[in-house]
Amino acid sequence: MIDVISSLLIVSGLGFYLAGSVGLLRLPDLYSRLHALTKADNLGLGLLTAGLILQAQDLFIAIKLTLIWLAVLAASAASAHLIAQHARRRETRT
Amino acid sequence: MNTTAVLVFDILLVLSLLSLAVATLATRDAHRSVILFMAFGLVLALAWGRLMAPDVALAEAAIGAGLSGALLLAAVREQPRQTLTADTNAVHSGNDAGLKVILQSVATLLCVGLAATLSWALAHALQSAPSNALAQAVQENLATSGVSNPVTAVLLNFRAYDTLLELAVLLTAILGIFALGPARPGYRSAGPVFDSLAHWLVPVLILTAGYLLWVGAQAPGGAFQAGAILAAAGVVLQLSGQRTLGLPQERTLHIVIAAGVGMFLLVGLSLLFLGRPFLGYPPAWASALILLIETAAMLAIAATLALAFLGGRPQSPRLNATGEKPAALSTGTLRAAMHPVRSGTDADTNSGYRNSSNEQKQ
Amino acid sequence: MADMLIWLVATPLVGALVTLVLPRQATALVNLTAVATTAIAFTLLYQVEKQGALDYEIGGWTAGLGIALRADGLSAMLLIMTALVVTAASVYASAYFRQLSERARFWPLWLLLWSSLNALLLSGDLFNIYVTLELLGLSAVALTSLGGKTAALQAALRYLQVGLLGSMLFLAGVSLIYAGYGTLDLSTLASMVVPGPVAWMALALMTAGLLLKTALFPLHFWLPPAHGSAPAPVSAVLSALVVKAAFYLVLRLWLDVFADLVTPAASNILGILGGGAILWGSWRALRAERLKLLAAYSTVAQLGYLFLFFPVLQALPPGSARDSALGGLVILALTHGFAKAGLFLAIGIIQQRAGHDRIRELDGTAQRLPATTFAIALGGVALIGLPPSGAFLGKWQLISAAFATGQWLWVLIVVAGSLLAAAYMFRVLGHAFGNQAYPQRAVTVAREEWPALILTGIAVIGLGLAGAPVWQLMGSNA
Amino acid sequence: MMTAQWLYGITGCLIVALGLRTALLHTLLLQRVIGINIMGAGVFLVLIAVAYRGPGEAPDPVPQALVLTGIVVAVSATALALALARRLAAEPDNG
Repeated sequence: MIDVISSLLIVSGLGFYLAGSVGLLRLPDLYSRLHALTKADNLGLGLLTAGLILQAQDLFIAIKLTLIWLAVLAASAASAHLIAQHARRRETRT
Repeated sequence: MNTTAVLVFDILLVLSLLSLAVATLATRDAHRSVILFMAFGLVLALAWGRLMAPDVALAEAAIGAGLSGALLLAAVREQPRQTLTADTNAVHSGNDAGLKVILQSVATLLCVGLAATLSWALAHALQSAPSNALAQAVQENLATSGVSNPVTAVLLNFRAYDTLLELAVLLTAILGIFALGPARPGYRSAGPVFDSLAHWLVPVLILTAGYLLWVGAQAPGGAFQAGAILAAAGVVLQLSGQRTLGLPQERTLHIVIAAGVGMFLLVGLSLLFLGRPFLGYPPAWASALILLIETAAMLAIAATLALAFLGGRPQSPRLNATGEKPAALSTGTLRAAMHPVRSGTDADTNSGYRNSSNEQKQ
Repeated sequence: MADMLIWLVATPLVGALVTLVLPRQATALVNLTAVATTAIAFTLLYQVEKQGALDYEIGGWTAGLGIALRADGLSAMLLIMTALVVTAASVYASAYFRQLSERARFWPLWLLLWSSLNALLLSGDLFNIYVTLELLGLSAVALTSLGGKTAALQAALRYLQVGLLGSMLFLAGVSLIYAGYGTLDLSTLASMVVPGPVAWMALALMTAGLLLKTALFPLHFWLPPAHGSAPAPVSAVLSALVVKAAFYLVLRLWLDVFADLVTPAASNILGILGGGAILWGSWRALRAERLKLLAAYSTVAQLGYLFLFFPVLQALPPGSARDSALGGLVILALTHGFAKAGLFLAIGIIQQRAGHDRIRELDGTAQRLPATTFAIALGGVALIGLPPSGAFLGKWQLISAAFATGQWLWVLIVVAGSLLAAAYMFRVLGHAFGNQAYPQRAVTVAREEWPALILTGIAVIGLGLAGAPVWQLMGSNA
Repeated sequence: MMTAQWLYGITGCLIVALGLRTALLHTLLLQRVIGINIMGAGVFLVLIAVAYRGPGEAPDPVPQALVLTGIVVAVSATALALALARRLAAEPDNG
C-alpha cells in the first residue's frame, strides 16, 4: 500500500517537473520562464520528497530529505529573485 | 524488468553527459559555456552517485560544479562579453581560414583516433577482469585503519602521502595567487533578499561542514567535502558584500592556509620520532589522529578555495584612507613591489652599464 | 635507515611552511633547510653506494596498498644534483631579490618546488608521480610568474596550460594501467606488464604527457619564453632540474618498468625527435637576441642529446657496454644540469648589472665582470662538451655506443650539435670580450658570482675528472 | 554488471577526447581551462567506471580516493590559471 502511494506521489512530482521544463521551453520572456521554473519544480520536488519519505527506512533520513527540500526552496526562490532583479536593472538602464 | 530499466537510465545519463560536454565546448559565448560546464559538473555528480561513489559525488558537486563554476563565473564576469571569434591571442598564428580548417580537422582526427584507441585499450583492460587485489587489501586492513569508510581509509591512512602532497598543491596554488597581486575589488551587497538568505544559510553551511567532517569516518564525507562547503559559505559571504569573510589577517592567515600540510607533517614526523613509520598511525590512536588531520585539512581547504574566489589577500578592515597598511606586507606595497624599477626593466644606461656602487642602496 | 627518504621530502616542506609563517627570518631558515637537505642527500648517496637501492613503505603498508619510496643509483645522483643546484641558487637568490616582500613571496614557493622535485625522484607509485608532477608544475608556474612583466605572465600562463595538458595525458595513462593491471606500484607493475594494447596505449599516453613536460622538439614552444622571462634563479632551476625530472620519468618508464615493451621503432622515434631538438635548438640559440633565450634554446638542444641515448641503449645487448652507455647518459644529464644552472645565474648577474641581456650590447662585460664572464665560459665548455667537462665523457660514450651499434646518424647529429653549440657560445664570448676602449673598473659581486662559478666548476672539473663513481653507482642498481 | 562499466568507461574515453580537442583548438583561455577540466572529468569517469563492480558488490575504494585527489588538484590548477589570466588582463601594456 505504501509503495502505491509513494509511486503515485513520485509520478505526480515528475509531472510537475515536466510542466516546468515545458514552461521553460515554451514561455516567451524571462520572467514567465522564471515563474514557471521555480513554481513547478519546487512543487515537483516537494512531491518527490514526500514519495521518498514514505520509502525511507528511519526518521533521520526523512528529516534530511525535508531539509534538502527546504534548502532548495530557499535557494531557488532567492536566485529567481536575483535573476529577475538583474534583468530588471539591465532593462531600466539600457 | 529491473536490469533494462537501469540500462535505459544509464544510456540516458551517458547521452546527457556527452551532449552537455559537446554543448559546453561548442558554444561561442564564454558565459554560456561556463553555465553549461556547471550543469555538466552536476550531471557528472549524478553519474558518480549512480556508480556507487557517493564521496566523489559530494566532492564533484561541491568542488567540481560549485567552486570551479564560481571561479569561472567570477572570471567571466570581469571579461567584456566578447564572443570567441573576436579573440586574438590565437595559439596557432595561422589566421587565414584555410590553415585554421586544416588545423581543426587534424586536431579532430587526432582526438577521434585517441578516443578509438583509448576505448579499445580500455575494453581490452576491462575484458581481462583486473585483479581485485587492492580492494580486498583495503577491506582486510580496514579494521586497523581507524575509520570504517573505505574511501576515507585510503585517503587518510593507506595513501595519506598522496593527500599530503595534494594539500601542498593547494598551498602552492594559493601562494601563487597571492604573489600575483591584490584581491578582486569585491562585490556590493546584493540586496536584502540575498542578505537574509546569506544570514541563515552561512550558519547552516558551517554546521553541515562540521557534520560532514565528523561523519566522514563512517559514511561518505570527509575533509575535502567539508572544506568545500565551508568555502561555499565564504563565497556566499563575499557575494553579500562582506569583504574579509571573517578570515584572520596576515600571520594567522598564513598559518590557516598552511594548517593542512603542517598538521600532516607534525603528525607524520612525530610518529617517526616514536619509532613508527612516517604516517603509520598506531591502530589505537588512528581515528583520533585522522580526525585531527582532517580538521586542519578542512580549514586549509576552505580558506584556500575562498581566497581563490576572492582572488588574493582579503583587504584588512584597519586600512587607512589610501588603502595603505602600515605593515610591510600589505597589498599596497605588494602592488608597488610588483613593478620595481630595477629588476630586468631596460634602464637607459649610456654604455650599457651603471656604476654598480649606487646599486647596493639596500 | 631508510627514514632518510621521507626526510628528503619533509625537510623542504617544513622549511616552506616555516618561511611562510616567519617571513622576516626567511633567508636564514632557507639556508638552514638547504644545508640539512643537502646533508641528507649525501648520506643517502653513501647508503645507496654501500647497500644498493633503498625502499621505504610510507605508513608501513605493503607497496600495493600504501605508497613506496625508492632510491636507486640514478635517483640518488639526481637528488644530489638537485640539492647542490638549489642550494647554490638559494644563495644567489638571497642577493638577487632585494625587497623583503619579494623574498617573502619567493621562498615558500621555492622550497615547495624543491620538495616536489625530491618527491618525484623518490616516488615509486604511478599516481603519486602524477601528484608530484602537478605540484612541480604549479610551483614552477608560480615562480615563473614572479617575473612580474607581461612577458613572464604570458609565458607562465602558457606553461601552466601545457603542464596541465601533460599531466592529464599522464593521468589517462595511469588510469589505463589501473584498469588493466589493478596496481599502481612501479616494482609490482614491472613484473606484471605484458605487451598488449593496454600497456602500449598507457605507455604512449604517459610518454606523450611527459614529452610535453620535457619540451622535446616539436612540443618545445612553451619553454624558451618561460625560461627566458623567469627570474634568474628560477630559470636556472627550471632548465637544470624541472625539465630533467620529467626526462627522468621517461627514462624510468622506458628502461625500467616497460623495458620489454619498448620496440626499436619506438626508440628510434625518440631518437629522431632528439636529433631534431638538437639541430633546431642549437640553430635558434645561434640566432637568439638575448642571453636568456640563448640559454633556454640550448636547454632544448641539450635535452635532445639525452633522448639520442634511447635508440642506442635499445640496440645494445645488456652487458658492460650498455652499462657504460647508461653511465654516459647520466653524466651528460648531470653536467648539463650544473652547467646550465651556473650559466643562468651568470646571465642573471649581467642582466642585473647591465639592466639588459642583449648579446650585441655585451661589450666590455669581460672587463666589467671578469668572474661572471669566466663562469659563462666554463658553462660554455660544458655545453659544447670540451674534454675536461663531464659532457665530453657523456658524448664520448654516446658516440662509441653508436659506432658499436652501427647507428651513424646519431654520430653525425652529435658532431653537428657540438659544432653549433661551439658557434653560439663563442658568439657570446666574442661579444663579451669586445674591444672596449678604456679599461673598466672590475666589479666582483661575491654572493652572486660564487654560486655560478661553483656550479659551472663542478660541471667542468668535478664531473669531468671525478666522473668514475657515476658508473659504479649506475652499476649498483642496473 | 559489466555493461555499466563498459558504457561509462567508453563515455569517459569520448569525453577525454572532446576535452583534448578543445584544449588544443580553442584560443580563448576560458575555453581551454574548461576543456582541460572536462578532459579531467573524462579520465575520472574511466577511473570510477573501473572501480564499479556491479550493483551487488561494494565498489573498489582506491580509484575513488584517486578521483577525489584529482578533483582537488584540478580546482587548484584552475584557480591559479584564472588568477594568472586576471592579472594578465590587468597589465597596462597588454596588447
